[in-house]
Amino acid sequence: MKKINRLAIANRGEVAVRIIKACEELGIETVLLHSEADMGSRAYRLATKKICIGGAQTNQSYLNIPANIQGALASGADAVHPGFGFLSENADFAEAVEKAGLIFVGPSANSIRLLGDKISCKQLAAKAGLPLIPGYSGKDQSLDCLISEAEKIGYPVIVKAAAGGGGRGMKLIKNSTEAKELIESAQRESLSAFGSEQVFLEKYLDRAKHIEFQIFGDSSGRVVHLFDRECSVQRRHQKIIEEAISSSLSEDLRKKMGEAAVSLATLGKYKGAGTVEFLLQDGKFYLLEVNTRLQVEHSVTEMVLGVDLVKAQILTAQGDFIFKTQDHSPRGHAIEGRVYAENPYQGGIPSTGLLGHVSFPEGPGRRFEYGFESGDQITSFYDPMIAKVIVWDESRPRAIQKMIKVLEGSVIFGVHTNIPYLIAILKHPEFINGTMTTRFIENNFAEGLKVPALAEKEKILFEKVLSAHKPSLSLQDAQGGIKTNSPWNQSWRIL
Amino acid sequence: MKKINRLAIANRGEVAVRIIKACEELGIETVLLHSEADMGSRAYRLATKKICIGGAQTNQSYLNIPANIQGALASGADAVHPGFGFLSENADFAEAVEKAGLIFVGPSANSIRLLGDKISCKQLAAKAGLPLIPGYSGKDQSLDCLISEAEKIGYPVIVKAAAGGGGRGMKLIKNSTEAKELIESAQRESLSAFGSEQVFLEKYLDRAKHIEFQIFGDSSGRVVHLFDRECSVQRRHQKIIEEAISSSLSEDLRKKMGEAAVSLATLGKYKGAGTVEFLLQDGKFYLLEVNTRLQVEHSVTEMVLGVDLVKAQILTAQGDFIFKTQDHSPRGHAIEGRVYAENPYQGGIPSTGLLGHVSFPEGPGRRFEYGFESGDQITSFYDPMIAKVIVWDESRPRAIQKMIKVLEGSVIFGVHTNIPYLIAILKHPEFINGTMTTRFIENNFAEGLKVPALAEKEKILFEKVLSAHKPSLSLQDAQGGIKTNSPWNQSWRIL
Amino acid sequence: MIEAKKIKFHFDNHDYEALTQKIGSSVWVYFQGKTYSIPATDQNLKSRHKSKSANAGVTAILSPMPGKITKVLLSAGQNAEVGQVVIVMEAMKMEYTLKSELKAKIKKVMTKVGDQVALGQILIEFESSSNKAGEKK
Amino acid sequence: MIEAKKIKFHFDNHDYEALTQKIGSSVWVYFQGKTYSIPATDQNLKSRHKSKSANAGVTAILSPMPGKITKVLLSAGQNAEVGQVVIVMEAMKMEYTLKSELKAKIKKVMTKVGDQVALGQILIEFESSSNKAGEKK
Repeated sequence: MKKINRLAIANRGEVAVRIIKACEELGIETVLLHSEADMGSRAYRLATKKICIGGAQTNQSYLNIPANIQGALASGADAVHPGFGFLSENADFAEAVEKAGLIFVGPSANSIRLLGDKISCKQLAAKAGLPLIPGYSGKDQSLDCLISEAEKIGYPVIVKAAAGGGGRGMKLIKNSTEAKELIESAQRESLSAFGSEQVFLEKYLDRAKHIEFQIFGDSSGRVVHLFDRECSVQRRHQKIIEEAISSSLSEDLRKKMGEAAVSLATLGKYKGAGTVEFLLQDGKFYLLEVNTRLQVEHSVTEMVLGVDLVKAQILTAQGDFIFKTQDHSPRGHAIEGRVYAENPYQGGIPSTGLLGHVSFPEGPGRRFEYGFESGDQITSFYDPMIAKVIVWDESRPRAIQKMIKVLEGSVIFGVHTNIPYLIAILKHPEFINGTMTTRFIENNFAEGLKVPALAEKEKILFEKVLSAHKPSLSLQDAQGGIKTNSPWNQSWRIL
Repeated sequence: MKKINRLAIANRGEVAVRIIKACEELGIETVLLHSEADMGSRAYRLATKKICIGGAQTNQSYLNIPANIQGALASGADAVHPGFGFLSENADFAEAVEKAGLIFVGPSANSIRLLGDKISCKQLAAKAGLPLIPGYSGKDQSLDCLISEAEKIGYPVIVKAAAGGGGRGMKLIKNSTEAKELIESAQRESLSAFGSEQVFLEKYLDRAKHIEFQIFGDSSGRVVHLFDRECSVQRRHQKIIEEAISSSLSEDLRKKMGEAAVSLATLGKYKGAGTVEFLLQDGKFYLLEVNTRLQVEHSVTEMVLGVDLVKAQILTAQGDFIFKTQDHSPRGHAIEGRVYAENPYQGGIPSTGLLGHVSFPEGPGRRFEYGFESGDQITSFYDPMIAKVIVWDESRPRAIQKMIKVLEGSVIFGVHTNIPYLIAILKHPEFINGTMTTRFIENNFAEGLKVPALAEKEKILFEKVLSAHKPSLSLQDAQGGIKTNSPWNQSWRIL
Repeated sequence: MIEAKKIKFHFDNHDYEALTQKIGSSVWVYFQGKTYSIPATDQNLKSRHKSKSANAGVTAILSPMPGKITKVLLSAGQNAEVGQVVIVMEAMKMEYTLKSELKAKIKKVMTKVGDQVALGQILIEFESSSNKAGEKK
Repeated sequence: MIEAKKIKFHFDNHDYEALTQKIGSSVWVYFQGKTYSIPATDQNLKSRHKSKSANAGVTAILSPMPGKITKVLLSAGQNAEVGQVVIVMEAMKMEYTLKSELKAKIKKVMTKVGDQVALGQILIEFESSSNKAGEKK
């Protein structure tokens, strides 16, 4: 019921830009709560105000609750948007924001605790009668106990961060010999990314699709769903390509899963935008988890449904917006490709550096969300996702075709990106048929991409390019970049 | 039934770019048939092939039928897309294309003659029982006859090019003293723009809204409509701001007008994308004209309906696409602003020059169509429209708000643009209420924009800017540019 | 072509940033949603100003834009009335009529039908002491 | 930062255009939908190559990316097995394990937990005559 005039953003990168754009359109000023490392970023340049809240390390800034609260208060903001990742699913943060007299753009701390914590969520889901994946989510977090529970479930088993999301703090344990190492690794990643090392175990479903439902709750307690997305294309449990709506659901299944999502969210008194994730295997669906925040892939839902979820979040936080599900039906098909700063020819190894020329080929039904521009540094401190490319078209085959063209027309100089990897995925028959499971990458791209042979015209071009920049330089094919351990090993030269 | 592999574009500027993007997504190569003046343009850079068909003057190139045909044939194209303007509504061109064994992406020459010629269109519409505006459309085109017919109709009267569109070759005659001059002027403009000096006369409706229906015919002869657009914001009969769908139609009126549009197009055996334009005054609608081509403002229909009209045109020309009207219903609201290279502080006088920095603030629900980039020349040879800015949002008020923000974030250096003018229109109460008529500009912006007074911070900025570029320069407020006759008269200096 | 530059300044306790670029003889500035163009060749402007002052008795119709002359309605020695159309020109596919803003005798017609003319080019010279002449309709 | 440049070339009767930009010691090229990066400092590469050849008996694990060392599992004097995890590091919020590719004795550990390390920085030196060592999992 209270109009937001100035909104603080406790985040960075492309989602911070996304929130700034929404605020601009709503006539709301923005305050970027940023780390020392993010003064060369698009969000920094676009925000009305910016406040540095700490060092580059996430625990000093983006995961630092008091620093964020203090920054928001100092800036005169009346609301805080947590974006995704970082503190977005941290109930203590939501609580601290409200205690400071500010509006938290998201669900209540209580809802986050109930649904965001993977373990309590499973308990609630069990009450609501949702099908669950067999697993262990007990309080005993000792290594011995976790290992013995994993044995009981039977390998392969997944270990996950209870407070996690986005594939971080998540490991697939294939056999007992790697159990100890991977559980410890998951605990460390979880602590670093979410500030808690609690994990749980689940039986690994080895031919499942990842299907999720966008849910939205208004302030009156009414929850609707805004249809589904499919995110089966994952690597190391990190989504790479997402689509709306899934091409794998029958109308009956869509109805049942949507109802399950809404009933769980309603039980959790959910407010704002959230996502209920499922695995679908052999026609049966299982609750995976609930993300109590905006999702990276919210854009595909926006494009097929004609909604603006970020504006809806903000308007709901003000108390003046209600989604009516009957107004919405999906139209056409949308695909999102996450652009990671990594080298696809070296198994996705992170790539950092100074960004040079960056350009995206705009056009009808294309959307580009990015946090960094020419002259900005991509550092190793944060998530490697530097941009999202989203396309919409009238059908899935046309959307795939468009996405390939759009990725081929996207230019990023200064860091390696997974764009060639995304294109290879989009051209794979399994993806085109829509039959991919969460093991699609493992089954088809385990080896990463091979550096393609250079055509004669490319050799001539490179020679010309090098002589233009500096005469008498030798040439190394570095589409695959410098080879990790021996940069001189696999070079070739024009003689 | 024949797959198009290479498509020639008999056009330039942003529509050529629009067609190239559609072809890229369909896997079709493009050939730009361009004039000598257009080698520094975005379409030139994006097209697969380019063929220079003549000099800068339109009659040597873009209006030269043999040169276009020859260019298309030489390039190995199997189809020709005429875009809008130029030869797009020229039946002889459509015929020449087909005779050369190429596919014409558009209606048949016969349909163009029946519907595109304003006079025969009126005759057909009368048969179909559509309400017509009183006027004269006889064969006697002598000045004496036209003046006496104008007297009979009673001033104000509009004189229009029979082969015209887009406001060219169209003049409003308010009284008998200006009749001769304006009729002759319309004839000259018509000859220059469309290659024919035939004109007709219509009673001027002085409080009408411009409402038009997008129609689409498939190769089987089935015609559907894809809802309506409102384009009441016009200056010199040239559209400036367009919206979809109109906020002025009751469901009943929308149904009746849509049916009228479809019945007329069906009678004309219409194939592909076209537009039936109406005037709406005091709850009654009158046929204005039919545009037998893609419309500049097709983009707003695409955004509210979730269709791609250019791809639909091409697919229809191949014989493999059918629009099913029942699949489509409008969603949200879209607005287009045409960016003209002109000085809004000097009554819209054309502005030409070398483009410097050009950038548009991309974001969700925003679309930018432009034909020229940094380093390109805007010349006086062609239409002053250099870009289109299109936004979509969930409601009309939100779309207006977004459009203002987006225009404020658009930067074009090197030529003056009407962006301040567009913003002023979007903020006008009559536009916000949706009550504007085709006289909106005349009633509210007859004087053009006044150069706003400079704030102290702007003066300080300008001083700093000038000293950065060259010390000891004096300063002239040139937001209004150089004053036409006396560039030194109205300058001011920092002392 | 040189890229646009960012320029920062401080005023009244606030930091501001603008974008600027010199193109030909103008400096373009984008600041807070508005674009400005500032002539950067005052030398040139000053000299033209002076030469005009020196010939105060002569006024002219200058071309208000680059374009093509499509009609010249009066010739040297004829008198123009206030509001009378003297020149018709075409630019960007639109026709513009140039009317006389004063009652005066034409000294010289400096263009002809078909000419491509530049912005500011003298089209008609009057014999008159008035200093207002020629305005776009 | 200097803008990207267009480069034109002719091959097999076709004209081509590419986009290129030098950033640091690499030249980036965009051509026909693909992006390439080419090291532009062969002097540097050559000298490293030579120094490596000169010390063929020593191999090392280099950091495959910039990041933070979160675990060092072996110390100088210990033996690494093929496939054994030696270093764990974190970059861009993901954890990466560096395994030994050979059975060898560690000569020197040149990093410690908490270090921010650069791409190509030597982390572990082996005493061995093999020339393959350390690969990202």
